[in-house]
Amino acid sequence: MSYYLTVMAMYILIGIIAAWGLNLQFGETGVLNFAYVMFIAAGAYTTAVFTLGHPSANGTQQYFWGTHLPFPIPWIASMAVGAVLGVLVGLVSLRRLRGDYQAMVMLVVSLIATYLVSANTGFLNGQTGLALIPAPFGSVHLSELNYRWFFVAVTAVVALLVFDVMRRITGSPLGRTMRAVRENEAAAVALGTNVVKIRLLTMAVGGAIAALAGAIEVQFIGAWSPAGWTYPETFGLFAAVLVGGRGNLGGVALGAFLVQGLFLEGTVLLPSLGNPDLVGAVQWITMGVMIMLFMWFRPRGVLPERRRRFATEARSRVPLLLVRAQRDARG
Amino acid sequence: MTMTATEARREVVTHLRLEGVTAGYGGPPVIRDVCIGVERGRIAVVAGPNGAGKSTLVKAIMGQLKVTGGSVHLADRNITNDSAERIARHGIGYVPQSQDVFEDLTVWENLEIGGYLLSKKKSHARALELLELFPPLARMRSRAVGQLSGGERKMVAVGRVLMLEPSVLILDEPTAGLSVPLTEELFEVHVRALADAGTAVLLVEQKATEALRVADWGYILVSGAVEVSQPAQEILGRADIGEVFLGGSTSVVGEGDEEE
Amino acid sequence: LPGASASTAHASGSTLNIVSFVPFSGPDASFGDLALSGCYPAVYAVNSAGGAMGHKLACTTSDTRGDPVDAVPAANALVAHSSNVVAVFGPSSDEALSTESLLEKAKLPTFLMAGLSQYDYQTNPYYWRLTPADAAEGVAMAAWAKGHGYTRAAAVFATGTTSQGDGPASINGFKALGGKIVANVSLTPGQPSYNTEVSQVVNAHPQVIFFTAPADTSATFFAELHQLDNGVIPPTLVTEVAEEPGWITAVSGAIGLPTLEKQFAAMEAATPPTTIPGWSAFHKSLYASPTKVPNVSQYVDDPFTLSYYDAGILVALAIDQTRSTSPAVFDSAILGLATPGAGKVVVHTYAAGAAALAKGKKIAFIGASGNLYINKHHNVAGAFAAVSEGTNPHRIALVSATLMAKAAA
Amino acid sequence: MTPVADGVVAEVERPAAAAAAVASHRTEPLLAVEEVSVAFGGLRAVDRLSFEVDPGTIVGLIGPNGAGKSTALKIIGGEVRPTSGRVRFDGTDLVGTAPHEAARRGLVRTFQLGGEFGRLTVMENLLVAVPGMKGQSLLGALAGKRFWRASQDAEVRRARDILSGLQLRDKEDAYASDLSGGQRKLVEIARALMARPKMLLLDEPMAGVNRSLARRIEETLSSLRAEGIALLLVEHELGSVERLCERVVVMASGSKIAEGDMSEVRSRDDVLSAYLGRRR
Amino acid sequence: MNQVLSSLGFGIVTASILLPAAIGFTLQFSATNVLNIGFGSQMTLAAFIGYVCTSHGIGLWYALVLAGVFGGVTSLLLNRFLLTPFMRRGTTFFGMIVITIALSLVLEYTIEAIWGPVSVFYPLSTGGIVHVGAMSFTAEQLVIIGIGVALALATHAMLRYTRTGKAMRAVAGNAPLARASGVPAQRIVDLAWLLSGFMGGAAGVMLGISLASVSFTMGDTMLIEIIAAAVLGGVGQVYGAMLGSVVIGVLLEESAVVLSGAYAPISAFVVLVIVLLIRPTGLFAGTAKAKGVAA
Ligand SMILES: Nc1ncnc2c1ncn2[C@@H]1O[C@H](COP(=O)(O)OP(=O)(O)OP(=O)(O)O)[C@@H](O)[C@H]1O
Ligand SMILES: Nc1ncnc2c1ncn2[C@@H]1O[C@H](COP(=O)(O)OP(=O)(O)OP(=O)(O)O)[C@@H](O)[C@H]1O
Ligand SMILES: [Mg+2]
Ligand SMILES: [Mg+2]
Repeated sequence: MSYYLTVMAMYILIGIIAAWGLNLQFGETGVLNFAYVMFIAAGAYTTAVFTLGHPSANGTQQYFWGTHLPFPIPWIASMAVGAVLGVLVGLVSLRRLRGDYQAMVMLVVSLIATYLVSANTGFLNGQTGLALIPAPFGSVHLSELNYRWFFVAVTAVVALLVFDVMRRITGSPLGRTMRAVRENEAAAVALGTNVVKIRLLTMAVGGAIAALAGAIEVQFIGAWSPAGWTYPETFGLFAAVLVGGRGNLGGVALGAFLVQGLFLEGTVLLPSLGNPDLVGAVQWITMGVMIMLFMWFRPRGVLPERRRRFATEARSRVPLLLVRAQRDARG
Repeated sequence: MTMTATEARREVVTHLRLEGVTAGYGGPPVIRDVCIGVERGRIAVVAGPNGAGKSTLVKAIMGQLKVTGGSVHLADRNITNDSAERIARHGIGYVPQSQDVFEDLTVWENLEIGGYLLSKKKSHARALELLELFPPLARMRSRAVGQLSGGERKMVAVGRVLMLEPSVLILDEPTAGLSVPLTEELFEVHVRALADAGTAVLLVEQKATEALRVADWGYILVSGAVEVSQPAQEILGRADIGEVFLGGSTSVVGEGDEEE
Repeated sequence: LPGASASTAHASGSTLNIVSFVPFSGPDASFGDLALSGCYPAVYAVNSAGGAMGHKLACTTSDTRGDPVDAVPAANALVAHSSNVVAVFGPSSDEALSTESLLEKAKLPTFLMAGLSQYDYQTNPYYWRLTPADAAEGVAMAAWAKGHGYTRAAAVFATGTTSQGDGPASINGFKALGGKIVANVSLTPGQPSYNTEVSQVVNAHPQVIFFTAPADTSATFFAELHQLDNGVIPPTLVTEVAEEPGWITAVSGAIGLPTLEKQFAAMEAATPPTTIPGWSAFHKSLYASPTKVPNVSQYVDDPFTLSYYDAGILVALAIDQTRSTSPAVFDSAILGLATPGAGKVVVHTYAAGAAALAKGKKIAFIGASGNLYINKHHNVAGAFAAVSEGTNPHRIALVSATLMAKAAA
Repeated sequence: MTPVADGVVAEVERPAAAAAAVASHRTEPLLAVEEVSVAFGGLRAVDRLSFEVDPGTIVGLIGPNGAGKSTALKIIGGEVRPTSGRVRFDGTDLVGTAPHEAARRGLVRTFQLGGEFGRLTVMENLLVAVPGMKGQSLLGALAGKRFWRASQDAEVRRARDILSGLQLRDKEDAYASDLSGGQRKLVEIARALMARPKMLLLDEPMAGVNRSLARRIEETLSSLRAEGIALLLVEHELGSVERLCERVVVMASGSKIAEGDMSEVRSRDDVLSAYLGRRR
Repeated sequence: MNQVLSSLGFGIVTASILLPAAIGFTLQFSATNVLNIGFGSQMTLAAFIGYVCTSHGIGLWYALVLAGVFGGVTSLLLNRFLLTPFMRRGTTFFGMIVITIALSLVLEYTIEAIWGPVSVFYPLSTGGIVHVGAMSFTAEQLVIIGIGVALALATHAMLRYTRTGKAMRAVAGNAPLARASGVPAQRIVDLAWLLSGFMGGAAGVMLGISLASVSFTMGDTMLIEIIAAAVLGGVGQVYGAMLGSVVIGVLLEESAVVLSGAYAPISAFVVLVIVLLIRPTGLFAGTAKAKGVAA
């Protein structure tokens, strides 16, 4: 059971990290990145080739290039790739297109990426995907289970760091400008906001965070294939952001917990109903119905975006825990 | 027209009548206990500071907001909280303050939607009539309204509502953005003519002086309540009100003497 | 009853589960039915004979959804709840590699559905593969074509995990045997049409086609081949995909049953005729079992179904023989139970096997698939048959072992 | 046009512009609109329009509906790219620069319709307008509250003053989308004031605003002028225009038909007939 | 060259299927502002209903009509009992997308629960191939082309000769104002869903015929192509969707000729992206503003 708990914890943490990245793009800046899962995949593949070693060392698997570097270099490389990819995709799709077109073009871009990877076996081992990806922290000597909990703990720390970065961005004047871009692009421009730059910035930061989520995930699972990042997976994350509460970090985390954790993984625990053959189908149906119910009772999310009030007297209200987390992060 | 006589008649024949209407947006009510009315063939003006609740009031009449207290009557029919569509079918035409046009549709199509309740043939004929009434619109009949200038949009909005020849016409700041001559023309030609033809007109205006000049009755709404309810001419004469609500002098420079 | 005194972690009479760990949703959702259609009759056969060592067996499922991201937590859940599990049916090629390290930890007899070549020489004592590898099948195709004197072949494979095994094997095998691949075409499933691919094949004038693709893709492809080649379809060899439910219906819907019967042959693990006693017993259980997969009749001659039925019975017999429900103990008995030998009583049903064991006899179980010939890598030999539908329902083994060896060289 | 090319153009043109300035005994104008045209489809919305605005002055831009006033403001503000002509502001040519560049240089435009950030509060609407505030860059944001808090607090106080003046203080925490029509126009003005511009382009700031408040806005605009800020005011309320503007430019059908002070312009026949354009 | 022409035939068939699907998708979107990600699943469901009909001995083309009607009615009911209530609660544009995603999950897996994960098939005739130059068509393909064109023409007639099309755009653009003008908004929205369901249902069966198989993920796979066609033409532009369908349909087939088959879908979509970069609002750019994207 404990094994399973570690998996649940990991998936939820990874889901939360990914959802925060998406929230920055979609919740704050209003960029409809329907290719989001592509960035997760980019991070996963990057970490994979940065840990698998030279392709010749993995006889049956084909990939274009590979090396083996220690933690945390692969994760950092993934983030860099995610950020660069974000800027590239942003340059193509965000500069001239209007919101709903951006969304659909992104959807198509995501599909193109899946096709490209699947069709080129020599690139990233095609449809089969990459497997036997080494886990990080090779030097840590722990029992199997403790190692897994250690991995969970590291991921939790990373999640806290991401939270801190997100909180700083969304709570700052920059975050306000992002929301202004979301609300009224023309007005933001008239006030001197470089909208293109703000969007690209969001694409880069969000892309890096998505890639980080992918990097962590791939090392935890040890495998990655195109079946794991088809475009509907993006919808799952959008559902998490909207069910939890777009523009509210806590809400988004809760949404990721609900959608990624409870609805998606929790239904794995559903008792076998009459015909076990139906379990798979019933899980998905349950998830659909749950999303609808949540949206019905909380149309703006379980924890909607907060109205930002400005205290007459300035006072810091950062909880102690986070202050410590920040200090740790810096130290 | 003496005040008492008018009020006495109002009880009986007032075409559109609000009795103690209270409404808002979910929080505390924005308008409270509002009683106003307008007869056929008359023009009533509602003025007041920004945020007083004028638009809220007309939205409540039009079934776009829930009326939580009081009632709205059209002739002898209670139309409180009727659906917007039914209210339109009862013959109330409405130009909202914002989002007053269909931006994706052309000028002509806006008129056609305005005449949705008419037969196709009648609608066509009426649209042609309106294009004659507003010559600038005729030149842009096949342009999308989203591309028009602020004033041109307003013309379309007013043109659209006139398609049906409604028995009650509610205009929420129809002159915002209109040039001075057009404002005058709207008040003195179109609105007056409609009233003379038997329409009851409820006019919400910031250009209160100009509006009151053509109106029969005036209401001044402050913080969601009717503060003043008097014949238009009397309000124009009141120095105190002029100062506070109508923007000081009642003779604003440069308006009347442009005409010739 | 046998095993009443055995020391085991399981309370006497508690239910033992066989988990089908394969996709039940997603594009490969049909794998789930393959595993279950073997599990249900096996469990029924065991339970109606009193259960394995008195324990009832049951079939449970764990949905991998066909991708690693979902399979890993499912594998973890399986490991976590493994106390009542005695065998795993699966994983498939979709998730085998990514869940390998986890499943190894479970130390449960695991009956692979994956045809991946990675498992051809595997040494994990708990891993078993009772259906031949993909590559073997590819080789068999080449050998069959060669045996029929064909020299020009077109290889048409859908992109996907299995075709990464079958495709190269058939192509290399055919070349090794002196044949020529005149067209090598891959199909991306889910396209509205494949007319370019079809044209390539038509223009290359092959004598024979090596083919694998899911049912719906195949239907589209052959409908268009039929159309563009003026109703002519060259002799076509299909992998075991043809045995998956609906494949035959799909293609016969597209080109007509007569053409299908005349021109197509499906490769499959060579199984003896359905008249063998093991198969009859399976067949009876399949229909007698109160739980069934939908459209169960599609599975009566599916090699996966048959091998999973056999696996279920073998596990139960191993429990009986070792008088232990602990996999660490009974797993090692499976190989012996599946291999006939001197002094062993050959049985074809669970009931007969249990009774013989109770009498203290040594037994060998020959079930629905006939003799499996499991080798030391827990793989089966992989003699193949090319099977045709229609008028000739009996199976004709056409691939000789010598030819196969030559092609594999 | 790239910034580099811009520089080159500016270098070449400067002597001529300087000469012109000397000739007219004036300092160089802050804004110079030179022969600007734009067409939408076949319609020439702005046709070879030229005028200048000096620092610390208020110029009115008037004309009948559809004359091209808003379009002219959009061209100057960078939202619409003219098909020909130049817009020089504070010594540089704005045409061809990125659309936000004008505002960066201190030329801020208000909207005739729909300029609010709906689901931002009124206060946030105002704060967005503050140029170059600390914490608006990624690094600044990551540096944390301590880095930008003080400067924001100062701006919040300034915003509150502005809101009080416009009778919007109690709406500070309301979403802009929940305001009345007139209140939205007030937010528009308040935002422009927050931007500390060198020059403001105001598109009918008084439309829909209560008269007594409009008079207060007039006073505010005069005091801006006193601070040296230039204003270009599009307004149909001719009373306000007359009280505020040194000079008015009259447009009709996309081109300038008159320029001068209000009383001068008002007496001209062509202006009158243009205004009665409905009878054209 | 021959290959190009022969592929054109298949392109026309694909386009004829995309035609009603993209029209239905766009029509509904332009009238309701709901980006219906569940459209593909609704198509699939109707295709399965078509299968149920044929397996009960109903002729293929009657089955197509029945499936269309079924699609229309379910779409209408879904609107009445699911989507409209959500809209009334003030669910945002994106909220509605999520609802349709959830709906798509429910529909797709209900199909799987009922019919299993396997494909089903319509009875098709296997004879008779008609040659038109280098192109060849089966009888079914010819009928499909006919139906596609007929549905497009019918849509054209509806938009051209009734006020419904305008009313739909009016309701989508500004529903309160449309109501205040006396437009029966609810009925217009219902009609849009009904028509889109019908078109989607018919297209689902047509797709099943053309693919010679019906699987439970079929419609979802097609959805991207439908969206591509709709986007290419200009979102919400029915005539644009018609043009987009033809372009995407032909492109999918022809790019397979020029490049390898594996890259066919990619190249079609790359062309879409390029077209949009040149014409950012699609081929039939309307004046439509971004639809509630920030809302
Ligand atoms: N959607 C809304 N939600 C909440 N409050 C609102 C909403 N719309 C308006 N209000 C508030 O209700 C009050 C009355 O608004 P209303 O629009 O009726 O004013 P008004 O008299 O029409 O003003 P104006 O002359 O500026 O148009 C204002 O304080 C406004 O902020
Ligand atoms: N994006 C556009 N596309 C097409 N035509 C446009 C566009 N914007 C403006 N126009 C047209 O250009 C002309 C000038 O418009 P503009 O908005 O500049 O007028 P204006 O002088 O501001 O009028 P108003 O006083 O009514 O606001 C109008 O006829 C208008 O219809
Ligand atoms: Mg108002
Ligand atoms: Mg204007």
